[in-house]
Amino acid sequence: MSENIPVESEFKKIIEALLFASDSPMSLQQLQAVFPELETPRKQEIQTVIDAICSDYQTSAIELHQVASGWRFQVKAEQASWVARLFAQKPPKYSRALLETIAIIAYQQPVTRGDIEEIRGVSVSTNMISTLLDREWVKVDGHKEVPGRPALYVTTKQFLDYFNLASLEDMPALQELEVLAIAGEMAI
Amino acid sequence: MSENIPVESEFKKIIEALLFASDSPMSLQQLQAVFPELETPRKQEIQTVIDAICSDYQTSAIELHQVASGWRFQVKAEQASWVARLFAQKPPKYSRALLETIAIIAYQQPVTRGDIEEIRGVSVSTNMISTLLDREWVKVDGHKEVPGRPALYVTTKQFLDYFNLASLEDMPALQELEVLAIAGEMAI
Amino acid sequence: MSSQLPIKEEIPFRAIVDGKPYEELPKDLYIPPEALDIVLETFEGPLDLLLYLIRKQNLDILNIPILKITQQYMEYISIVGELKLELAAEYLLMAALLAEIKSRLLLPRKAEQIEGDEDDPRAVLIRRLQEYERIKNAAEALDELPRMERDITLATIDTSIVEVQRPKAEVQFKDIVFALQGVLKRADQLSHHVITKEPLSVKDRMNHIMLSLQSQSRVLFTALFTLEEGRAGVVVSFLAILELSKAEMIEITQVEPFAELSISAKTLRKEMLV
Repeated sequence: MSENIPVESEFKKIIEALLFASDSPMSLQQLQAVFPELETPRKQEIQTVIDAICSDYQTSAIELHQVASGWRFQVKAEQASWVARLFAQKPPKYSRALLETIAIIAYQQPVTRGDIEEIRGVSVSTNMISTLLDREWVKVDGHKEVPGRPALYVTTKQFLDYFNLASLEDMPALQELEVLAIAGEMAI
Repeated sequence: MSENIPVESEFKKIIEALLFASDSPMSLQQLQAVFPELETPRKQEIQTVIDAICSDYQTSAIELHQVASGWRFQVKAEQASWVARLFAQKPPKYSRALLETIAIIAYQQPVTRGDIEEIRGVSVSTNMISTLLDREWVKVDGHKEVPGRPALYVTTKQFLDYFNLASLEDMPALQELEVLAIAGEMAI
Repeated sequence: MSSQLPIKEEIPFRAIVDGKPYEELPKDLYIPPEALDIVLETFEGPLDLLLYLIRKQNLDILNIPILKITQQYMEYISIVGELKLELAAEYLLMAALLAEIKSRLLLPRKAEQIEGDEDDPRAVLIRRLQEYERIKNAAEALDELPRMERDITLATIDTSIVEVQRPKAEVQFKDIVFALQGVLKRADQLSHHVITKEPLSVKDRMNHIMLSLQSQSRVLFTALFTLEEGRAGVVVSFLAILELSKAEMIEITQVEPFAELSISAKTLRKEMLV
């Protein structure tokens, strides 16, 4: 950081203001890019300041939270029920079909539509895939080199952001498959 | 305030959370109205907590500020130039919700906010409407003669100009949209 | 996107578990075909239905009694058939697979087949059931995660004091078309109504139902349909009931399987309006 940059605490205030002002989560790169070329702070410096802000808000009603595409301020879970009272409308619910489809994509990616159908045992409607594409929860990432070259779907950062996750590793663990050993005396 | 209400500091967190969660400034009445009938805090109690929050944020990048319609958190003047740099970087992306709102106004005009909410199935924020009014894509064209006389929204000439349409008739017909949706091609 | 189905999923199954399938449907009850489609949609497919049958009886997935399960599966299929519903091909395919496994098990086993799981159709089926159940559970876990719009609210601040002309968002008309399609898909029956401006309105019908629930505490499901209005009228009434149920304004109850459904008003939650 050059000498032109404001003193430490002021630098923290700038980062804090940017995080509050931004419509979407901000990554370290995005925060870096706000500064003029010669005054660009190092990522480590920004990270240090972010850690300090996190602890500043420990006793407050909001928190600085990391999701896949960066950092965002959000209301703490303890206050969620009060905040919900502000909004008259009920939040959207998702169908089981949609949740199962997105779960398959998230856990088994990259997958083709055929893979999803194989696991769910039913056909997957075009609507379902386009809903997920529209929401930007999934995207096409290449094609499988088999006849018909079907699209391979993967989840996006927006999907993780929506479910408040920083990475795919933060998803609930998939249960282990029990070892299958069919014995001759299996019940009929 | 009845004894059922959370302890002082928790009450402060609730008010703080509500002010952060709301899209628009909140008056003491509006804050009061969030609480269940038997637990409604007195205005004076809310005011005391607001004063406390104001002083909490003295050293931060944002402040709790009173405007005509109530209290809101806003970025401090000292950090405004940095936020300006952030905003200048890239054009914002309109949310799906906003695009849905303009689409409904374009296809169903004149419509009230209630009509839009009914079609979308979720609430339409004041922010969303004012973004569209600011952009001069929609305007108020009279009021519906029902209780409350809600504003009727229509699209403007600027809207047509922006999308290079000579008239509303140039928009794809809804039936065409359905066909296109089924075909999965959106080369409009 | 369809939301959670309000219809109770037990409707066709109590009949089966009691041990004897229903010979015929009560003649006096008019059930709109859409309602039964929805019952069918309660299951996400044949694997889901099989899992339901297995789990309902606390059976070990690794050691399912194929005969019993096949029998129950077939009973379900036949009831659905009796209702003259078109069954998705996947259900029939599964029926064929179960029948094949059953017949194989009834044949004397060849010694060399005992060890090899590979081409044992039971093994294949069990593996698929396990994999499906794993995803089903994962989808439930995903649904429980805190998420935007339901559990997470962003902390927003006002930035109007910032003096900069924000570059304006760039939108292409196709973005608007996409967005509209999203709305249409989400609310398909409802928006179909709104956009084509049919004389029958779901909203009016919802009001009508709520009004009749003010004068009487309980109304028979069938009393809400006027057959003279024809198919469209029945559909509108039915949609209105589903909408009201989704909005938790009414409660649909049933005393016993295949008894008449009755509708009552739910006590309204005091909703906050700011």
